[in-house]
Amino acid sequence: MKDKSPLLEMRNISKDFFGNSVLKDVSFKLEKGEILGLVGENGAGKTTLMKILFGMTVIRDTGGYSGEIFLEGKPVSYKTPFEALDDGIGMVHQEFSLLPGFTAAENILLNRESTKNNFMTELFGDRMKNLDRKDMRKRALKAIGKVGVQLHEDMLISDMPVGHKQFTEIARELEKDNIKLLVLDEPTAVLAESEAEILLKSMKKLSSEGISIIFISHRLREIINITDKILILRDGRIIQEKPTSSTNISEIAEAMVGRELEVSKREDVRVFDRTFLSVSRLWVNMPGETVRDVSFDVNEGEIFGIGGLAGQGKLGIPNGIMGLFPGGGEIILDGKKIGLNSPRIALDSGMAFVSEDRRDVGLLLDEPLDWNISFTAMQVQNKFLKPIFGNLIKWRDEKAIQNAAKGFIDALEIKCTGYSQKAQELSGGNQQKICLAKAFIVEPRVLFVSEPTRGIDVGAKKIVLDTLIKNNREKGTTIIMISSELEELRSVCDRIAIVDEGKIAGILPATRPAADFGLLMLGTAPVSGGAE
Amino acid sequence: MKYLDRIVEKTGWPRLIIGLFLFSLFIAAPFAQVKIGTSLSDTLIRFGMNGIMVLALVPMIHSGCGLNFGLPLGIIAGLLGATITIELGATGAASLFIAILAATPFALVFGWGYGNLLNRVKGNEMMIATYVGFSSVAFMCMMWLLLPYSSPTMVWGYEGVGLRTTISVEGFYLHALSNFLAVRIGTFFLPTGMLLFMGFVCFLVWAFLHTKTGTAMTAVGSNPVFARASGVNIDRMRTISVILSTWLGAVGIIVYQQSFGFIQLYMGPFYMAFPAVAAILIGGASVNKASIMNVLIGAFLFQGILTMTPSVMNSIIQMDMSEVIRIIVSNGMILYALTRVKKGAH
Amino acid sequence: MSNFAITGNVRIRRILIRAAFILFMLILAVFLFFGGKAHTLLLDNKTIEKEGKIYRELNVVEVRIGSGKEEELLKKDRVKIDVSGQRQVITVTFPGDDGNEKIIKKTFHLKAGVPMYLISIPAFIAGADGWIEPFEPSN
Amino acid sequence: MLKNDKDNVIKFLETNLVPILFVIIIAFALPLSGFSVRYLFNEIIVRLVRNLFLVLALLLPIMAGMGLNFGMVLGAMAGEIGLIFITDWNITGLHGMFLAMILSIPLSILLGWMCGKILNRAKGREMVTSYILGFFMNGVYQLVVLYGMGSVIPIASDSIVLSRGYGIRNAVNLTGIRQSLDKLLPLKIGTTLIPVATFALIAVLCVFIIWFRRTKLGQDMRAIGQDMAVAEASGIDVARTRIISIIISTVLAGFGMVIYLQNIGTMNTYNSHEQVGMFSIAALLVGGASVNRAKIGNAILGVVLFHLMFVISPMAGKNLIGQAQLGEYFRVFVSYGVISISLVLYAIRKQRDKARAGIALADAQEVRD
Repeated sequence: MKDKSPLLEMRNISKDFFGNSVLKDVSFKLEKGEILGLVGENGAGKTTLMKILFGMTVIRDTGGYSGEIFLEGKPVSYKTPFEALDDGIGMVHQEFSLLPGFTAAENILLNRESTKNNFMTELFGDRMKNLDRKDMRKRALKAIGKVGVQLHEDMLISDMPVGHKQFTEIARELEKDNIKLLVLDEPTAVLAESEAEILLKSMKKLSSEGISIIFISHRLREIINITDKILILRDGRIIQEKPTSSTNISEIAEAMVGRELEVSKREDVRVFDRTFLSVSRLWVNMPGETVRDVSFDVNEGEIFGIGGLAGQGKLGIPNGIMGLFPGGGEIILDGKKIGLNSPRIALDSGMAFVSEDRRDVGLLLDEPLDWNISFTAMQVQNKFLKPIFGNLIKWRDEKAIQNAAKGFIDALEIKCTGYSQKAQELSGGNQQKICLAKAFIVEPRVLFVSEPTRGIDVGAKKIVLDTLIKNNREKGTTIIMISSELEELRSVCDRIAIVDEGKIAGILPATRPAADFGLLMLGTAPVSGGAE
Repeated sequence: MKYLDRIVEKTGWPRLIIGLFLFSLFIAAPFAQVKIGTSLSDTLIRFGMNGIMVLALVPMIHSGCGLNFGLPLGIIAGLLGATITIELGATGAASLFIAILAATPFALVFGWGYGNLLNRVKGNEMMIATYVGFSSVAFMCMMWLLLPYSSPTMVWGYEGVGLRTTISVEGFYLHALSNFLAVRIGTFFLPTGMLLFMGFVCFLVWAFLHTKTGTAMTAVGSNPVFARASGVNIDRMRTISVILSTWLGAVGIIVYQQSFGFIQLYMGPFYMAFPAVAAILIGGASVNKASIMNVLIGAFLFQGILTMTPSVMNSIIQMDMSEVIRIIVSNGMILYALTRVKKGAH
Repeated sequence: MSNFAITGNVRIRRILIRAAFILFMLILAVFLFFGGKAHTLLLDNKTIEKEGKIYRELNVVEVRIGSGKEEELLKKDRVKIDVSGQRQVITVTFPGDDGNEKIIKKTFHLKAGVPMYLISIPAFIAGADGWIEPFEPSN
Repeated sequence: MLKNDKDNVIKFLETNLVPILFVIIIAFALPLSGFSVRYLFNEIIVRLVRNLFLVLALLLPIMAGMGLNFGMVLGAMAGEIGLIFITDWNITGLHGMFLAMILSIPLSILLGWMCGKILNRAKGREMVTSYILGFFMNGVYQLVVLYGMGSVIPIASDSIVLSRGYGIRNAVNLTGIRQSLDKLLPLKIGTTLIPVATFALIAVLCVFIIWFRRTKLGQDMRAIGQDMAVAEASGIDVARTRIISIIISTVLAGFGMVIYLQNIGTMNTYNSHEQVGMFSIAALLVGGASVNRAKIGNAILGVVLFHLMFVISPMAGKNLIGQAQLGEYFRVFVSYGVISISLVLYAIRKQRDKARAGIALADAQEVRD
């Protein structure tokens, strides 16, 4: 082993998904025993970078990457994650990958169990070996010892508190005796403060034993406390690479979210006088986007933005209000209390929702466009129906549906072969326009738009945003827009609320500098002089 | 070649093979001294007999409940309607409609309960439907023995209690539909009335699918999350579809009986769901998508094979393999549908 | 996975062991086939003529095949016995010329392809060659 | 802790609902049937000998999360084909029985492999798929046995071939091997004959199952049964392991079928396997097993309870209403009903577990309010 070469070096890594560039020329080095903090907004390229390192199949399926990776000076390029694991690179994902009915020891040694030979192995192969429970226990205890926590090796995962599950995952990686590099993706997100402390301590211990760590987190305080070096990614580029000792939280925050060019800085600050929608103490059980305690007011005619990092709960807010996920709290629209947990009630009260999940929630992929556009209006408002026999039978009015669809296809420049094309055959941008049409056709008083530009090309993006603004200005629709893209929010919205850990971290006018929002997102520093 | 590939992909190999097989049977028929006229009218008669039971699968597929292996439940409702009609002493062609009318309340109640059950077991509908069908048939076996029927045409002669296994509908509604406007040319017989009635019921279902409720039902099957987000009560739609399906099953068996001539009780309805399911799949339906066209094509193809194979095969190779072919074709088709990887599903 | 890498030596050993196992199963099957093959033996106590010689029937004779039941055959008796396996032992007990009981015990082999054999007891006692012959039921 | 106790009782009732129901039915019907204890004991022994091996063959796929293996009828068919051959060749006794088992092995492996392949294409719908597969293969079986045997596949024996010259008769007499295993080591207790050898073979299977759970392969199956995605991510070849579990189950079902039929002594060529599939699954469920959890104890208890019901219900029906027919229908109804109830309970439980996380969150929120 050459001591001179760093443990890991990634050189000029670039990656694009079908022409959409997500990583551009990323290079960095990681020394033995070093802890690297990897920070960046969602979509900055952190995940893609790690996927490339691990040789996830999705990378190869989408055309591979360019650039080189060196592990201890040797060039490597993994075809599957298992090859990376064989080389001593381990990763702990944000979602637990544990078997609830197995003990900690069984999980730690999953598919690496200690075995003993018996006569059947000669006949039916190695998988007929007996498990060596004693040795497994020993090895598990050793791995748990490395993490430096109290963890009972015979405890079932299903009986464990969430922190212990996290430790089990880490112990599983450490059990591999050749482990050199550990990637931890948001490991503290699910931990209580005391548990996070323990984890950070054990990370220090590991690094002192010569194991390098890549630590992905949005908790900047933790990053500052523990890392040796911080790498900030934004839009697929390295924005800043500095030793931790020479930077600070606000610098990082600015680097993460700031743009050199303020794309379209809003000049006009609109003033509103009437509270239209009032949300208080909302909680929503949306897996991965849990909302814990959210209160905010939206004015009539306003475009209200909700931002925040992924998994913090911003998506849970519209989904909860619209009744798609169970929740509780109080919603008052135009002075009237609106019941939760029923999409019908929400729709009847004049609210509409363009979901972030186009394929599952937003569209009938197997059905034609005119159905997609008209369905909600037909079911909720009895539009596009012809009564037969008095009002006994409500017959679908195909003509009206088709005409309405044609109107929207023209107005929103939807590229398709006609209203009878199936929704799944359209591109992402055009699908999004169908979703908007579906919402506009019910003429909502309040429109929730969730991640309206996710996964669509630049041209479609502009049309979508312009359409929203136009609708707001001309029809006076109150719009609540939820987006991961801060710049997008700042260019469209009047005020922006930032959600962190299921709560509103703060609400600021869109004209405030980007760094202020960045700090709110990271949940670290309170904004000084926050004026509302 | 590319064009051919597309056709194959669109129709699917099994369907293509079955279609070609039937086609070759019709080609081979004259050489095997099988009269085309008789074969064709047999096919049409069986098509009309079974068509509505195939149609009964459509609502549940539309609402995403999958293939209704629980069809025997609807058939039982029909059997109750039929036996009650005879018990009441209604005779003649009108008794057919009385039977349908009498079956309706049972179909509604059974369908409602069955629908509610299926709503509680989303994702496992098909397996549970199969066994609900089986258990209800077995349960009714006991009931046919116990229920206080007394009409001498139906009750076992020597004991005076319990219904016979097969009951003739002669004098009641035998051929009530089939003979209506029937056309006879030599050996060819066209059961016009039955086909018209089947067309009428198909029209009703088609019309229903064009109403607000029908549209909502289709959306529930296509994407339940979407439908829910659009304010549709998914469970209610599913229940309605199950009720409709059960009712159509009841009507289907009564129409079947008027042509077949007998009411088959006890284990009679046991395996009746499978041919219907196979037929609709052969017609081009999938586990979550079906149209009236699928019903018509499928019922014709499947019944065509059932009528043609024994006669043609018998005279060509002197082996009656029709039963085996029926089993392999129908279950092979269901198997094929179940193992098709659904695109865009998660 | 790496911990299951099989080295060349082990691989060859396993192939051999598996081949041996399959061979063993085949041999076992063959053994079971021949060992379990059922034959019908007809024990016949009638006067017959073979190659010009006449073998007279006995008044009474006891015959036992293997460890089966002892069959007592009177004059002109024919008894049907089902046996399995190719190797069989026949034990015949009969009154000798001197009045004493005589026992003759003999091992014989049956062919797998022949379902039925006719055993002529008089010929057997006389030690004639053709005492056992394949038998074709005439119906 | 009072609430906890109550919860436990409810949980116990819930997981054991089916066996409890059965005990109640039997307790009700037993005196009505008027059978003597000795007779019933005798019957139970016979039923255990006949069915237990078959029921145990279902355990492995359940462990691997593939649900109730309705595809076990494939193994039963393989066993039957083995028996047809040994009957034709006139191989008798234990020799014949074991030869039939050996003959069934390659066939079972082939069918099991095919079944596993198909089930891997229908993940999440394994049960209904394997069920239909059973029907489908029944057609193929008929094609082979009813048309192929005697015409393409040489069958010499007139006693098992239909008079038309090809095809196997509806009933095949297995006198040659009848109870050859059961009578190998007979043990008489009172008037009851206990077939020690058969029980020994069943015990060997039980030991094998217990031992198998402790092997690497068994551990992998358990892992897959809990979470396929996690198992896959840890490098376990999920598809292959699932196929292996089905193959083992099919081979065991083949053996079980041979044991079952050597006890009965005649083979119902075209119906035996279908019945065996349903009765085995029903018996296992009656023993308190569910779609995702089954133990050896469930199998034993299930066979006892299910067949006890089976034996007594016609008689009870006759004595109660004067119609034996009613009792016969009753037991058919119960067989299907049990499977229905178990499937429904399992589906409901699964959905409730899913909802539980949400309830916990709601609780946490409401308390704070």
